[in-house]
Amino acid sequence: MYEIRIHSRGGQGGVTAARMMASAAVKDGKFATACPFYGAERRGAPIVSFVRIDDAPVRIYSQINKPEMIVILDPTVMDTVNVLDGLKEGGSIFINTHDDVDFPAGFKVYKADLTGIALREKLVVAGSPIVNTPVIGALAKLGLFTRESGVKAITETFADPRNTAAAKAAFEEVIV
Amino acid sequence: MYEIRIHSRGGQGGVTAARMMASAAVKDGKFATACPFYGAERRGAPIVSFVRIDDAPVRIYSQINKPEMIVILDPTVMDTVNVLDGLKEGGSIFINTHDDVDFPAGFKVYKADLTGIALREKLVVAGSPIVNTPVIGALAKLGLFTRESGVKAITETFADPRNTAAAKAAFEEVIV
Amino acid sequence: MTEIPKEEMLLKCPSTCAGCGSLLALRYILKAAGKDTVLVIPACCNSVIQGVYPYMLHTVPVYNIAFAAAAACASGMSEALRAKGEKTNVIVYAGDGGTADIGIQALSGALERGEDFLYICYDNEAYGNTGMQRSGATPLGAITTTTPNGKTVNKKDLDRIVEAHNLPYQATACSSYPADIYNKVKKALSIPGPKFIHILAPCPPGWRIPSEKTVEIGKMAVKSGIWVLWEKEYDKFTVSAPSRAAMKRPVPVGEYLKAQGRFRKVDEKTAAVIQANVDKNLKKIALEAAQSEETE
Amino acid sequence: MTEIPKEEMLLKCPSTCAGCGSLLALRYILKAAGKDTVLVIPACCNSVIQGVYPYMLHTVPVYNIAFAAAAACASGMSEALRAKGEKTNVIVYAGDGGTADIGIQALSGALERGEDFLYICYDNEAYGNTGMQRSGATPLGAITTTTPNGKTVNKKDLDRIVEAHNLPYQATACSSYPADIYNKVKKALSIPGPKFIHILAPCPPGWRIPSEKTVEIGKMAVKSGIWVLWEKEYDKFTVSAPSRAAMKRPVPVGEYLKAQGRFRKVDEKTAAVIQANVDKNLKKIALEAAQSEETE
Amino acid sequence: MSRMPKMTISVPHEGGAGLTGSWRTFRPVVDRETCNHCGICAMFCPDAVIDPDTLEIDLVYCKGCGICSNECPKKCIKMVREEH
Amino acid sequence: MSRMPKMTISVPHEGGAGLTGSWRTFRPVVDRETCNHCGICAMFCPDAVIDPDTLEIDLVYCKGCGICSNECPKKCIKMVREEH
Amino acid sequence: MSELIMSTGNKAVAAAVKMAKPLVVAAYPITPQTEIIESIADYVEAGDLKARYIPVESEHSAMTACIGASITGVRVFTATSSHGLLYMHEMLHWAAGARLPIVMGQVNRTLAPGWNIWAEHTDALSQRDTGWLQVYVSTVQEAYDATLMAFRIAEDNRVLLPVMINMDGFLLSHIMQPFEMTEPGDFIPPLDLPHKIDVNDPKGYGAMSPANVHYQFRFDMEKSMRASRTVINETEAEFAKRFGRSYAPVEEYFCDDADVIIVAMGTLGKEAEVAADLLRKEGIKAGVMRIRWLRPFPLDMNIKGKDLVVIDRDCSFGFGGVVAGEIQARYPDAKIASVIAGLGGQEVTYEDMAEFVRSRKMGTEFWFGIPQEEQ
Amino acid sequence: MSELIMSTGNKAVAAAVKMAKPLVVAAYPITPQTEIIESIADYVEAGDLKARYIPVESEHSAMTACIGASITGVRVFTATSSHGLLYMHEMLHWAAGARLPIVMGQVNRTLAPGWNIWAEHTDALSQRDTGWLQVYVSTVQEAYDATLMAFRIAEDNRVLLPVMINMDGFLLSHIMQPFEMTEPGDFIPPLDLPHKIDVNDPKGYGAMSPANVHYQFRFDMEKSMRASRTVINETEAEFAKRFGRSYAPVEEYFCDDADVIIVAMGTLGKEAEVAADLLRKEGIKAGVMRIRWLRPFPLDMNIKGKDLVVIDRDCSFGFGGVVAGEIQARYPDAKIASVIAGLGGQEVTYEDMAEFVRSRKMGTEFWFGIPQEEQ
Ligand SMILES: Cc1ncc(C[n+]2csc(CCOP(=O)(O)OP(=O)(O)O)c2C)c(N)n1
Ligand SMILES: Cc1ncc(C[n+]2csc(CCOP(=O)(O)OP(=O)(O)O)c2C)c(N)n1
Ligand code: SF4
Ligand code: SF4
Ligand code: SF4
Ligand code: SF4
Repeated sequence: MYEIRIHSRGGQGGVTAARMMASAAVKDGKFATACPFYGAERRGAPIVSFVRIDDAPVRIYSQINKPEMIVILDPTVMDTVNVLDGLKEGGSIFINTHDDVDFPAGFKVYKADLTGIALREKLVVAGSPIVNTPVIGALAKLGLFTRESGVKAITETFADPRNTAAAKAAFEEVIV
Repeated sequence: MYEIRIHSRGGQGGVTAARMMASAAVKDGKFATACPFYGAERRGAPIVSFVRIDDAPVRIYSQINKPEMIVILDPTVMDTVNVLDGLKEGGSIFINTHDDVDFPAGFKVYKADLTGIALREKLVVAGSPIVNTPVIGALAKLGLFTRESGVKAITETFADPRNTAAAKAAFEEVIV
Repeated sequence: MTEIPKEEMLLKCPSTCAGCGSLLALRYILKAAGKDTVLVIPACCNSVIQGVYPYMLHTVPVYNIAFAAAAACASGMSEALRAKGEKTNVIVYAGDGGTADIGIQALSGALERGEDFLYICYDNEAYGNTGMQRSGATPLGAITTTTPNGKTVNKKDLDRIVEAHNLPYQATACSSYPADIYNKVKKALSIPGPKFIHILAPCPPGWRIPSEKTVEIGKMAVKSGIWVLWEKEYDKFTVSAPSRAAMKRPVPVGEYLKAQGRFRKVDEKTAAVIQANVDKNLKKIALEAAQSEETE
Repeated sequence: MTEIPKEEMLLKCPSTCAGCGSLLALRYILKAAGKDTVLVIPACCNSVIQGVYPYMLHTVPVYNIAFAAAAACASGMSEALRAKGEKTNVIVYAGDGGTADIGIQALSGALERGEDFLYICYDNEAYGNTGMQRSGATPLGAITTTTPNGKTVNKKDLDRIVEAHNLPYQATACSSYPADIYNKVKKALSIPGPKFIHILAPCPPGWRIPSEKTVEIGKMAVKSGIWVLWEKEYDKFTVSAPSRAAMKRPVPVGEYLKAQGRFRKVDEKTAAVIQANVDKNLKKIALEAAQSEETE
Repeated sequence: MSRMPKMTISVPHEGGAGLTGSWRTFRPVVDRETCNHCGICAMFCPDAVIDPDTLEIDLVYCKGCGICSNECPKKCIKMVREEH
Repeated sequence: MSRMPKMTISVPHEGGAGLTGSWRTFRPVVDRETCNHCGICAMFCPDAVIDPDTLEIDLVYCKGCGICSNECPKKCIKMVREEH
Repeated sequence: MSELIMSTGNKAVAAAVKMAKPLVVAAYPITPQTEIIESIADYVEAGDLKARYIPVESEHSAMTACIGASITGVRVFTATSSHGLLYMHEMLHWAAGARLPIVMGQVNRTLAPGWNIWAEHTDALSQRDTGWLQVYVSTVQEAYDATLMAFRIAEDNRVLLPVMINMDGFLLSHIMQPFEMTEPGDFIPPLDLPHKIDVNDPKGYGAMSPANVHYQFRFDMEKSMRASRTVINETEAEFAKRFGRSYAPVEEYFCDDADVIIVAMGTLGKEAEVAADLLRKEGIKAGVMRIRWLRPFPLDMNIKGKDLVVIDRDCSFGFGGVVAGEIQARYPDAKIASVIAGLGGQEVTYEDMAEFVRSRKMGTEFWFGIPQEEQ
Repeated sequence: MSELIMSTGNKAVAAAVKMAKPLVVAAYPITPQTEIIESIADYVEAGDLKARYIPVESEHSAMTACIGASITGVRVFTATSSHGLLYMHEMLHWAAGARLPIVMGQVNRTLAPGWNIWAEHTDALSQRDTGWLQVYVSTVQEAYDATLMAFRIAEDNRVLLPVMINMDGFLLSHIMQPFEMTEPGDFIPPLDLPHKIDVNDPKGYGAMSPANVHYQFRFDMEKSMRASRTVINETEAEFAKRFGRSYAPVEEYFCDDADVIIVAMGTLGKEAEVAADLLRKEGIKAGVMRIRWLRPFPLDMNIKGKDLVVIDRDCSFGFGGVVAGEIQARYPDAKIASVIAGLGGQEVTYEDMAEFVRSRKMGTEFWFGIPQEEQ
């Protein structure tokens, strides 16, 4: 089983990202679940979501404490949240940033400037750049699911072609 | 244990009569309970109440099906209710009437015109003669409790001296 | 009045107390409603007096429901019937407690949603079925078993509360005016959406009056102006004939109070307050009627 | 306005959404109430935003209570405090759902009994805490998650419902007019018996407006006359200054509607109905104010 | 398969709340001489036990409330104490 | 004997609902030149994070709603996107 | 012994409340409980009880008003029955979760539909998870005594949970029995609520309580329930010492040498003694255990090796009798014949109970009054 | 197999309701259930479900409106959670007593005070006496399937009792899992309510019902509960035949050769399978029984000779875990270690559950997360 924890803020679409990730994996013939951790949080507050991908039906409902991968949709949450908590040795980190970010050794670190991509693709809703579709492209590059399934998962959710375009751009930007 | 069933109509004070009977017995050092059978009855509808008198605490709550005594406060209930139902052989009947009433053989029948007494004593409330205090006098005569205890039970309940006067009249009227 | 059908929709005889105003009213309600009607009845005298299983006295279906729940039950019933394309009248018949106190939430919700039903509150101004405790609709000064010295606050103004919901039809009535009841129920049932009729229903044991006086006392209520008959159809507000007559020269409310045992602890001061309330209300109603006529 | 104390009674920072009108209002309510106050809060945004155990942001005691229960809780609290001879303010702070829908029974009962407390309803016109479902107070045409095409019936007229209970003090307010809130709460708390203040509290996520617009939109509500600021002390009815100004020449309500995403499905016909409702209500209020002045 | 569950379902049945005439303390007695058949008694009888055509009173059910007597404009109904 | 039951009893504590400043996407920046100290921003800040005397904004808690900026009659508060 | 007074169960409860001097009573009428609150209203208006009587508009509000009053640290009381109790359900959970020592007189009555005002225990038993202590009484005297003790037990700082005094509708609420209206003196100490509201030390009550602590609050309730066993024993012992009447969580009647024991609550549990007398005359060694405290559940019933005939005046549909089930759960070795009897006010006499014993089939459930072939 | 859709538990329930085509839905929002009724409101306004959606002003009215609608003979649905469920309590009893086949989606959530929105079963379990059938589901697919089956079971004339589908708050209501949105076809026959209201054959419903008959109506409910065991089995078998997914009242996982069985409901019952896998790797022969239908209570659990570790996500204060208690009551020989865990959304992982098994003390009750010395 592959376990992923996503860090974002209320209103940024982290939950939808989780759903598309799981959906893409299912389209690849895997089993997957996506699961938000709901608190009494308001827009803007840090939240986490979980994705589990496996070859057999996923029967675990409790939270992910030892993820294989961490996805950081909003690097500012790192100010208040220890995003690496429990990340397995040798685990992966994907972060949405254009900066260089320092992480402790022992992890694989990937990055893409999803916000930049969203702005470039004009994927902006109510003044906020949308990062939850580009991240699907980026994660496809990391091999979490196939590119095709990722695209399908996006188009099922969003009709607007800018979403797939942004995902494509992210796919290309990530260096594996 | 001595079990008594009282037949009256809603609003006639049968329940209060039962309470005074039990109270008088208690004053004699006996144990007693009085217990109305409550239905969803309105003023004027036939109702029954129960009194049990014993030398030990009364532990029975179910209805009295085989009474030793029947008290009929309102003879008109006999039109619709079988008042003698379950009365033990040799049991007693007390009826408030000025008429002669025929009962099957095998019972001791006592009577007094409580309504007449009440009217004479001007014991009338809202147009209705009050029969539940005179009946205490009548039943004292039958030896259910002492006269003194009966009077006490009445005065505890009603301040108006017409009540005791009526009871006294009833005591005298009953022929044992 | 000749048009009121002779056929009774109640078999003999519900076990109301002798002289019950709520029963008198119900006779005429059912005559007006006819057979294509379902009655919804929350806990109240009318849930008890309808007969004991396996029998009932009503010749239309009666659905008994919990005390707080009448308007919600009627909502569900009406929506279901309408969804099935049936136009059966859904009529709630509830006491003042079940309407103004424990039932007001369900009522207010149903009115806001605009459910298609007629809610009739018969107001005996106390919890009759449990032996005359105070209700929100108990008037100032009235003795009940929970206000042994007389109620110290005013009667809840159910009509204005309901009126605030802007329903298409609303009326007051009194069991002493059966033809008025009949006409109002007929009118109400001809209008879609929520309708409300508030019927003053004198109650001998509760009001501590002899049973033969219910009709008379109801008329005194109207004649003194402590109870005003009116109806409101959309924005049109009309004072009904008996009250129009009464309002010209209302009899002093003191007479109404004195006729009833429940007001026996009302002192002069309270009586004056009651009279002042009545005067003020009559003024308000006259004004409203005048304004409504103007705008026509 | 200079008299409003600078001291904040809320620590930084309740977790309301950015730009929450209900929080802005609460700031001034607590300033007016002062330290000798207990807040009673039923389920609503304000039950969640107050901080997470073991902490809270309020510097007065806060008693959280079940959704339907605020007014009953305040009744018990007030009676107990008064029985002990304490004059602590008991203030309910409840949403429109907890007031006009599920809480109206308890409220109506408490008002009828004449309990000594202040009930404040902040009205964001939907169930904010559960994510913007329709409430009875949602206005005609507004989109919510349970009225995806816009609400088809009118906003429940909570104020008239409350007014029918004849309380000694009642007022409306809006979070965009903090001084008005402050003054009204002060006034209310100086009067014994039940008091009610109804505060329009714009809500960015619910109204689908940018968070910086809450104050502006609240003012638009007042200026268009869709929300009128007034107060009623016993029989004296006064339109408050901002609304007095606005009523002279109200801005078209269409502007108010257009500024909010929740009204985006309102067609011209519905817009006209809304405008007509506003016009009618303004007329009624003007009349009432005039009449009240007259009788003085 | 339409099995009716056993529950409190009642059917219309005269007398289903008992013979309420037995509650009576006073009985209405109409003076047929004076009666002008206005029908007001029948109109106001809560229990509808006065036949609207014949103005006969059904004593099996009449509770003896006295409203008919009280309301009769000709005062031709007397309430007489029941004697059993 | 006055044993306090374990239950949800909270005490006043700044930051008891988190450091809400972290929610911000835009930050209010006051142009102190233009500002005439009217205090309207402080009056309307729902979160009361503007000091009424100094008009300093407490960025630990300011949620960035933008009301201060919108209401400022001198338009001297700009909302600037947070850069982290 | 002071003089005996004839009183109904209802009036005895009201009299005990008068003695306990609550400062607030909030209640709503419902048959067959109404007499309790009418009596209290009388006391208050006559000045015999210096309390505020809040005539609320519903039972949900009755319990809520009690909660609001109680948290200010004053003693409170309410009374209800049947549908009134059900309508309070949400607030029953609340009162216990808020750790408020509210005392309630609860008259057991059947649930609608159809309407039925007679005795049944399902109303109270279906509240047995709410965190309330529940005692079931069987005589007017016991109703009085239990009400007095309830205040002391609920308010004990080791408990701080509400207490419900249950009494059978009409059978006990309306029966008149002689009882002694004992003056409690200082038997009930003044209430000292550790968490009462204090504007000088402002606290928040009942806000969001995170997943990593909430269960601890629930465990504290369970712990207090456990502690209440001790407090009940102490209180009943102290009561016996002061006033001469002794009670136990389970009242036993000739159980020591019994082969078969009737287990029941309320009036059935009392009348069962007459059945036992009858059976013993027939040579059957019968006894009676009358469960008084159902919450906390009694853990030291002495039933080893005996047949139990458990009479449930209730039913948890799709499971069976609640009391029989709980006894079996806590005494897995118990041999039980479960009888469901007395629902909806069904008449059950001591003779019927004797027959339950004679014809008992251990390990089965029997519905009294239902033909054998339908059982 | 048709395509798999990613969906939350809530949306799966709403989708099943759409398939079942009720004519009336009356419901009220509450976290974490709201998504169900929002989805249904969407269906209705979009014309995808031809039903009336009644946006009632409270849950008491939600259940009552369902009752009013149901008695006209139409299919009805509602959904709620936690305090919403408690506020319905009176009408839950009513719906069952009125024999109305109402179906409800119920999301299990903790009770206040303090407010806590996470999973716990006390809300639903404290309704277990109301006469409702209760099923607890553990996956999104099961939530969908159980909702479809619920209509058929409730409406079966041998049952005519309402059904509550329980699902863990957030854990299942908000998780997204792939599921198959099977078209039910004629799997749910049209509703034929034998006692529906008919103005041409007027009847009275729920009037005064005397003491000598009322208990018979209650026995009929109990009989129907018993009959529902058969109906459930038939329905689940038919469902399996038609759609290939099979369910049982109690789902077993490697129980045949197990020495120790974890018994739980809802998501814990599913995650327990992972614990069993883990334990088996350690050489402990563990299995899982996931109770699905708590009402009617399962009477044929195959637990002879095995240790049971029963996890209760609930507590009946002053008694203990409800599920453990009921199992012990119906299987007196059962050897049970009772664990109270997961209250108030307390996190319980498969590793925790494995540890419950390893460190089990048979015959005791253990509160997870509470220090040993306080237990
Ligand atoms: C929840 C609930 N609380 C209380 C009752 C008891 N109860 C039944 S009828 C009634 C009074 C009804 O009063 P009202 O609505 O005025 O009608 P009336 O009896 O006067 O006709 C009461 C308190 C009940 N059935 N259910
Ligand atoms: C009995 C009950 N039903 C439903 C809920 C869920 N609930 C909590 S807050 C809320 C909405 C509150 O709306 P409102 O009163 O308008 O306040 P707002 O959230 O908008 O501030 C709902 C539905 C609940 N807590 N209790
Ligand atoms: S108590 Fe009053 S309302 Fe009820 S039946 Fe009797 S007279 Fe009618
Ligand atoms: S949802 Fe609206 S009312 Fe609630 S905290 Fe957010 S802005 Fe305020
Ligand atoms: S006495 Fe009353 S019940 Fe009898 S006929 Fe006259 S009005 Fe009718
Ligand atoms: S942006 Fe909003 S929260 Fe921040 S200071 Fe301005 S008004 Fe206050």
